[in-house]
Amino acid sequence: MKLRQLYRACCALAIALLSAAPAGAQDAAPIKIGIVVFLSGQAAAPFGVPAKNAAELMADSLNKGGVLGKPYDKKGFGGRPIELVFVDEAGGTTKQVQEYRNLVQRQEVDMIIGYIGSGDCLAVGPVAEELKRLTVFFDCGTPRIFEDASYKYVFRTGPHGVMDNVALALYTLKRNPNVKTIIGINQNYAWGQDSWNDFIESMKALKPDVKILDPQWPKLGAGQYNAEISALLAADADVVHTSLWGGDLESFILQAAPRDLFKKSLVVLSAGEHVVDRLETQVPQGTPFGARGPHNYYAPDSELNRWLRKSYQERYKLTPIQASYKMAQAFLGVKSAYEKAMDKNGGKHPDQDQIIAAFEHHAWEGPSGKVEMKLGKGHQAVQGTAIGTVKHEGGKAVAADIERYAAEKVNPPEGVKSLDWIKAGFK
Amino acid sequence: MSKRLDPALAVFLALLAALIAFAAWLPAWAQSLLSIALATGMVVLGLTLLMRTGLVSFGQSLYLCLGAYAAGILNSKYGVTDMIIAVGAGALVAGVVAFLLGFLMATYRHIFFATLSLAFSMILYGLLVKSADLGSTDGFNLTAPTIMGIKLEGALSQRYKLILGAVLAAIATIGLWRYLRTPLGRLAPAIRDNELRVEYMGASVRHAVHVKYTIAGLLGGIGGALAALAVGHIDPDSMAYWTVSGELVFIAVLSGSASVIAPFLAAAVFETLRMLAHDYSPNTWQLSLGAAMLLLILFLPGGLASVLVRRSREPAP
Amino acid sequence: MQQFLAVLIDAVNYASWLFIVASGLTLIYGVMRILNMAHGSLYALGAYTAASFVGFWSTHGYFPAGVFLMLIAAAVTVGVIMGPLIERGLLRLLYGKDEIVLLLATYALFLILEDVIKLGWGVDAYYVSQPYGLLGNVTLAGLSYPLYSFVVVGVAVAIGVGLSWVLNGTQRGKLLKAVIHDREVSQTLGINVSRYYMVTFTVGAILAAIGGAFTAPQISVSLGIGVEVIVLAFAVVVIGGLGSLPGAALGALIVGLARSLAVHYWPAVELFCVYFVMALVLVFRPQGLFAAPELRKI
Amino acid sequence: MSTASSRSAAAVLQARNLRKQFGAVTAAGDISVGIERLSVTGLIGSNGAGKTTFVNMITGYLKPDSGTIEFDGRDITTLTPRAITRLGIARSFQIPQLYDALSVEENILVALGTAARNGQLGPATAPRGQASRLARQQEEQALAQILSQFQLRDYRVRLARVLPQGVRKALDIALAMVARPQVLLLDEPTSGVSSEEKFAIMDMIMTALAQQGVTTLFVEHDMEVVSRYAQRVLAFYDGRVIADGEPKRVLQDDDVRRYVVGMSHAAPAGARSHA
Repeated sequence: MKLRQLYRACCALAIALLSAAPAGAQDAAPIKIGIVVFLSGQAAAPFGVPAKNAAELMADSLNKGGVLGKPYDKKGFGGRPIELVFVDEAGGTTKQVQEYRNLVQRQEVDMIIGYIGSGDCLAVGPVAEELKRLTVFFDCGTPRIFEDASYKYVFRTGPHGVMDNVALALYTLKRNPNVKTIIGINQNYAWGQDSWNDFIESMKALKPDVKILDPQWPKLGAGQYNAEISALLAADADVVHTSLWGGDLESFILQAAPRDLFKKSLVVLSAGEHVVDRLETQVPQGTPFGARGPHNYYAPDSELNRWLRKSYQERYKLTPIQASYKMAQAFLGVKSAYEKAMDKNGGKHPDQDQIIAAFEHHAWEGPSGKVEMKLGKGHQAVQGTAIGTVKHEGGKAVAADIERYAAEKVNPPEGVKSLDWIKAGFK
Repeated sequence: MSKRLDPALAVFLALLAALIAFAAWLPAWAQSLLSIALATGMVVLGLTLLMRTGLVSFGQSLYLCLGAYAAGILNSKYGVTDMIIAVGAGALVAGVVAFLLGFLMATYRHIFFATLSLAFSMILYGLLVKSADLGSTDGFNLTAPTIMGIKLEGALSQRYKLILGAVLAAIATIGLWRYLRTPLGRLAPAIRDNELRVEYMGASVRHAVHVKYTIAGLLGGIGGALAALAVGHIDPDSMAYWTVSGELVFIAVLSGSASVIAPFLAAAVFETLRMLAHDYSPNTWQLSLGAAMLLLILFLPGGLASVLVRRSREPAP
Repeated sequence: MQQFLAVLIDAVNYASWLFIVASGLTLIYGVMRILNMAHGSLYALGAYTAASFVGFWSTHGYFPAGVFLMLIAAAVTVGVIMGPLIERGLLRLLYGKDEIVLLLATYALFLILEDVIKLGWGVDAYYVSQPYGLLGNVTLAGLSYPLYSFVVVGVAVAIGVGLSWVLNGTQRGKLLKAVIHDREVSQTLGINVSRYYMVTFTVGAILAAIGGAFTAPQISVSLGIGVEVIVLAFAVVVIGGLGSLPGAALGALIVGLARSLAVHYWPAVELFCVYFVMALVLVFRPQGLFAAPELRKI
Repeated sequence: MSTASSRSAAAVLQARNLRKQFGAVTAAGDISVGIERLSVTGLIGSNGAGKTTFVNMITGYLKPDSGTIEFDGRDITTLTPRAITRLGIARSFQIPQLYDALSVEENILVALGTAARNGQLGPATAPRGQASRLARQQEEQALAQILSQFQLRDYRVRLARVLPQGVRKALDIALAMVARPQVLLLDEPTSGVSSEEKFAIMDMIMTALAQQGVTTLFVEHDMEVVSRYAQRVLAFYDGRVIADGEPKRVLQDDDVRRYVVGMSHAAPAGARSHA
C-alpha cells in the first residue's frame, strides 16, 4: 500500500520535473533573465527586495520602450522584450550552485543578473564558466572574484567593496585629522572582517601613528549590542568604524544613540546609506556614511536618476536605495552592451559571445553616473564614490559635506591586488 | 544472517550501476543534483547508523565540514587535485577526529549527545569564520579536479563526480550492510533498545557506540569531500552551521534507519523537494518545504526505510 | 574595577533577556518533552505583533506609558492564538512519537512561520523605539545605560518568581508536577493531562512572545530575528539542565557572563564562547547543572 | 545464623562482609556467603529484605560500600557488569530486559554474536576464509538449540515487545544462558507468571541449566517453588542472611517463619501478590 503511494508520488514528481523545462528561446523571442537576490532572511529587506523591485521596474519600463531617454529608449534589449525569473539567494552556496544550474539548464535563462553575498559570487563564478552562460554580479563586494581568478562569462557591474572603506578612511581623516585611536564593530563574517581590514590598512597607510584598538565582533544577526556598546564606550576611541548593515545596523544605532556613543566617538558607517534612508533622524546628526558607490544621496542630478527616483517612488512608495541603483545600473550595462554588439553585428541580434565582447571594457551611464569596466580584464566595473555626513533637515535625514572621490583614487589599478595596493600607500 | 543480498539493496546497486553506465545521457542539472544527493546521502548514512543505535547527532555537519575542508585545502592550497585522494583525505581527517571525540561522545545519550555534538560543530564553525586564509564565511573555490592523472573539464568533470559518488555509495551501502550483520553491528538496535542488557551480555556499549560514531564520522567525511567536489566551493555557512546539521537530521528521519539505501533516496527526494520549492514559490519556499516536511512526518513516520523494509520483515514460516 | 562592574551589568542585562526566552523553552520541555524549535518563530511573532500594537498605540496618541501594556498585550495575544493552534493542530497528532520527530515537526513549523511572518508583515523592518526612549538613561560605572534594559531585568525576575510560585505554591502547579513526573499515572488519577499540555504550551508560547515583544523596542524588527534565539535559548536550557527553571536562570547567567567577559576582554571569541561554555558544562556535568542522573529499576 | 557453609573451600562464588546502605535503609548488612559449584540456591525474603541488592552487587550493578566478592578465587568486587559477565556470571531480571524492537530470534542472535566475540562459545579454530561459514553454521545450531530449550520456537519471528509475560521471562533467561555462564543468577524467574505456569517454566529452566552444568541462584517468593527446586536456601531479612541451609530446615526455622514466610499460610496466592 505504502509502496504504491511512494510510486505515485515519484511519478508525480517526475512529471512535474519534466514539464518544468520550457522550450528553448528563439531569436526574436523574449530574453529570459534569471534574477537571484535575497527574498528571505535578514538580507531581504535592505538589499534583496529593493533590488528585486528595481529589476521589475527596469524590465517593465524597458519593455514598454521609450520610457527612458536616449540611449536607453529602445524596447527591451535591442527590441527583444525581457522576461524575469526570480530565485531566492538565501540558503547557502551549495543550494545556490544547484539553483544556478537549474536556472541555466532547466529554466534555460539567457543570462543571470544577481548575487548579493560574496560567497555566492565566488561559488557561482566557476559554474558560470562551466555552463558558459553570461552572468552579471550586481552587488557582491569581495575583490577576490577577479583578483583571484579570471572569467570569460562573468561580469560585475558594481565596483568591489574596497573603495567603500578607502574612501571612508580618507573622509574620516578629513573630518578629524588628529584621530589617534580607532576601534570597530563589525559582524563576524567575511564582509565584516574585510571591511575592517580595508579600513584600518587604509588608515595605517594614511596616518601611520594611529592606534588600532581591539575591535568588537558580534555575530551576524545578533540584534543585541548592549555589551558591545559598553565596551565601545569604555574604550573611548576617537573613531568607531562599522560595516554593519540592515537590521543589525538599525538595532545598533537604536541602542547606541541613546547611550551617547555617537557623541563620545565619531561613528563612521561604511554602508549606512540604506539605513539612513529608513531610520532618518534616528541616525544622529554628524555621522559620516557611505553608500557603496555614488548612489541615492550621492547620485548626480541627472535625468536618469530623477526618472528612477520618481518611478520607483510611485510604484513602491519608497526611495530606491543602493541595491536598487545597482540593479538598475546592471540592467542598463547589459542593455547597452547588447545594443552595442547588435550595432556591430549589422543590426542583427548578437549571440552571447558578441555580447561578451561588447561588454568587456564597456562604459555606460547609470542613474549614479558613469560606470567603466576597467578591472578584471574588462569584467570588473569601477566607479567613483562619495561620502557625506548625516544632517537633520525638516524631520528628514540628508547628506551634507559630501566629498567625491574619483574612481582611480579609490580603486587599485588593473593587475594589483587591493590589499597590496592599500599597504603600498595606494600605489 | 543469510549471505544473500537484501533485494532492495540489490535493486539499489543495479540503479547505481545504471547511473554509472548512463551518466553521460543525464541532463547536467540532474547529474549535479544526484551528485549532491549522493554526497548528502553518505553523511546521512552515518547519521542513520547512529539513529539505529538510538543516538541523534545535531552536529554531524562537523564531519561533513571537516571532510569538505580537508579535500578543499588539499585541492586548492596544495594542488593535490585527484578526486580519490580528496575523498581519502576527507575520510581520514573526519575519521580521526570522530575517533578522538568518540572517547567522549560514547558516554553521552539522548539530547545530551545531540547537544554536545551541536556544540562541537559550532566551535568548528567559529574557528572557520575566524580563518581569514580560508576565506572566512566566503570560503574558497576548488580547482578543477583530476582522477588518476586525467584532467577533467566541464561536463566530463561533472560526470566523473557523479560516477565517483555512485561507486562510493555502492561500496558504503554494501560495507555497512555487511557490518550490520556482524556481531558488533547487530548491537546497534540492541543498544538503542536496552543498554543494560547489552552490558549484561558482556558487550561494551561504550566501545560499540565509539565504533559506530567513528564510522559515522568517516562517512560524514567522505560525504563532505564529495560535496566539496560536486559544488566546487566550500564555506562554513553551508557546511558547518547548525541549520546544515538540522537538515541532515531531517533527511535522516525522512530516510528512517532500517535500511542502508534509504538515506540516498531520502537525500534525492529532499534535494528535489527543495528544488521544486525554489522553482515554484521563490518567495515562500520555506513555507512549501516546511509543509512538505510536516506531511512526510505525519504520513510516513518510519521514513522511506519503512516502505522498503516492511516486506522483508514478514515472517518466513 | 569599573570595567568589571560594566561586565556584570551587561551580563545581567543579557542574561535577563536569555532567561525570558529560555524559560518558555524549558517549561515546554519539562512538561511535554518537546524541544520546541518554533520557539524562535513565536519570539519573532511577539516582536512583530508588539511593533504593530505599539505603532497603533502611538499613532493614536494615547498616554505614552501605555506602550508597555501594549508589549504585554501583544505577547499574550500571540501566545493565546498560536499556543492552542500549534498544540491542538499539530503536536497532539504526534504525541508518543520519538522526541526527535517532534523536534523536527517544530522545525518544519519554524520554516513555515518564517514565511507566514513575511506574508503578514512584509519584508521591511519595523521600528518601535518609543518604550526605549521613554525612560531615558542612567549612568553606572561611568557608562551610560538605558533604563529600559532594567525593565527587561524586572520582567525576567517577575517571570522567574511567578513561574516558581505557580509550580511550587499552587494546587494546579503541584498537579502539573505530577503530570511531569508520570503522565499515565496522572491520567489514571483523573488529571486532565491533555488540558495541562495545552495550557503549558500556551504559557510557553506567551513567554517566547514576551521575549520578542520586550526586545522589539531595542531592535529593528525584521526577518530572521528568530533564528539566533533558538540556538541561544537551547544552549541556556541545556547548560542549566533540561526542564529545570532554576537551571535556566543559572544557565542564562552563565552564558550572559561568558558573553559579557568575551565582549569586554576578548571580543574575537564572542562567536563561539556560548558553545564553548556549553561543551565545557556538558563535559563535566553531562546532564546539565540542575538535573540528576537516575538509576533504573531492574 | 549458620556459618558452616559460608566459608566453603569449594565455593565458586564467595561474598565476604558485604555492606550496602541506601540512606537510612540497610540493603546489605555484613553478608558473607559461599556458593558451591553446580549447586542450586534459592534466595527468599520479603520485599526490601536485600535479595535483589545481593544479586545486583554480585553482578556489578551496585558496588558494595565495603566487603569483597570473589569468583573462582578472583576478586570481582569492583568490576563492571560487563567484565563480570565475561568472566562467566550471567543474570536474568525481575523485569525482563529484552530488545523490545527486535524479534525473539534477533534477540538471541545479538547475544550469540556477542558471546562469540568474547570467545565464550569456544575458540574459533578454522582459518579466516572458512571461519565465517563455520561460525554461521555454529550460530544456526546454537540458535536452534536455545529456541528449543526455552520453548521459544513458536515465537521466533515475533517482536519481543508483544510477547506474553511467561515467554518474556523465558527469553530473558535464554539471553543470559547464551554465553554459557558458570554461574547464573535469576531474579524472580516466575514473577508475573500465573501459578499454574510456574512449575512448567521452572522445569524448563532447570532442565536447560542441568544440561549445561551451571551454578544457579534464584530469587523466589513462592515457597513451593523454592522447596521443589533449591538444594539450599538463603533467607534474607533486613539486609542480613538469617537462615542458610537445606530448604526443609530453613523453611521450618522460627525466624524465617516469622519474618519471611509469615505469609506462607496464604501461599501460593500470597506469593502471586508479589508479582
